[in-house]
Amino acid sequence: MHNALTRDPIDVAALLPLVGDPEDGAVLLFVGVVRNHNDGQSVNGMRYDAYVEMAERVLGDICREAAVRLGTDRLAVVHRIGELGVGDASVAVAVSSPHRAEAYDASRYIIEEIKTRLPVWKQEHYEEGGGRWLEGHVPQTGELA
Amino acid sequence: MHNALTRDPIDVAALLPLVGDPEDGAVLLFVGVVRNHNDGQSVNGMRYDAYVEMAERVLGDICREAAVRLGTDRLAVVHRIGELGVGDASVAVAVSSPHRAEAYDASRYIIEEIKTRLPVWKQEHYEEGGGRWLEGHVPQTGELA
Amino acid sequence: MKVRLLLFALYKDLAGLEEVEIDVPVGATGSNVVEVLRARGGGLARLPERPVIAVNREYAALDTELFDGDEVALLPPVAGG
Amino acid sequence: MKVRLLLFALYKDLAGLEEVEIDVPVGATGSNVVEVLRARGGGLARLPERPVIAVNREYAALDTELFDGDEVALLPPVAGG
Repeated sequence: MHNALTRDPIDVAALLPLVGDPEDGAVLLFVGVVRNHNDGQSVNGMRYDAYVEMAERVLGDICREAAVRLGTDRLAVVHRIGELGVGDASVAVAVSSPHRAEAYDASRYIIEEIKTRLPVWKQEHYEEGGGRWLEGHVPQTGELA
Repeated sequence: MHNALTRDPIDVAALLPLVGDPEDGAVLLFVGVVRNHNDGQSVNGMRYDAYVEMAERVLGDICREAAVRLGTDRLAVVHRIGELGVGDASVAVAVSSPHRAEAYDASRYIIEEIKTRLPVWKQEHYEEGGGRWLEGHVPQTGELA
Repeated sequence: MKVRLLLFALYKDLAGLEEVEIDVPVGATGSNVVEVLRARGGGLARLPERPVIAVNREYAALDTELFDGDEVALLPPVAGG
Repeated sequence: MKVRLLLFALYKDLAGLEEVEIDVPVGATGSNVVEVLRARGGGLARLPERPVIAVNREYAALDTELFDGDEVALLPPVAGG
């Protein structure tokens, strides 16, 4: 299991050798990428801020939960922070497992939980100048009850 | 859109540059790999046979259907045939789309349809010698009605 | 008329052949071709009575009418991926 | 007692600061800290009354009791990925 926040560009193909096993028949790699548009506006970049110490802990929690679904601990997740351009990978999630159903399920779980629980925020920069913090999700965790 | 059958090893990372677009926020790469076991038996290789001319046509059909689900034509699928060893990629599916839900849906669609419609057969070779053709799926297509 | 018959995987192993040209009467269907083949006996008799077939590289019903020069394939249950 | 307060993203921009140490009475809760902060006026008054908070890097309820040296973070709705 490998998980990290980084300020450096993510080499997505480099995640593949971090997963896989002779027992595994399925490998799945998800890459989230900065798009050139959102809500009808042209975007030319995105700034990712994080509460780094907490985000590292939460990312570890998410990965451990996903490993239960996956049935293996063969997963690698890297989330980038800082200033990103269009086409840059913001997050990459690699998993492997004996069967594909668990790989798809765990991969999707990780990315959905990252979107709703990871203390990370993004500010879009617009082609026409200016920017704004994107509306986010209010984390719904047992800890909040 | 790129799809092919090949007798050569699949360079899975090489599929990533075949998809992706400034509009896309999600890239998903699935890799099917020969496992070292199946139904409790140790496997040391797998032979893939195909009705090549028909499989190329069916793979094209599957990709066109998936492109509708994906909302883009940014998908690349390679299926290997011939003799494969444990750990070798037998199939790789790359897709990209503006949003992740469509990427997961189309990726899964492609691999499920490959399993149930592509005229390809596999024969496992066992550690202890011998082998057998794996039980497959009877294609359920409108054309069969 | 003549049709070209292809066998794959398990069916190829059962039959001991992968390709054969056979003569069938005009109006013959996929089923008729399978009957002709099975009637030859030996390994061919072990082919199923109602296999999945493809005609000219498309899945087809067994009662599909064939034409001279058609390519008919007998397909065991498939297992791609 | 002293708690260390962290602000992120939109809240940091609203407040014009990202970190501040504040004095609160023993027994103070997350809510009390938010009140103290908002009462300082200016940009801080624009912080929400009931933000999501984390105490010592874990999501926590606003009525969580704080202790000397705790790290309390005010977290805008998150948007990872």
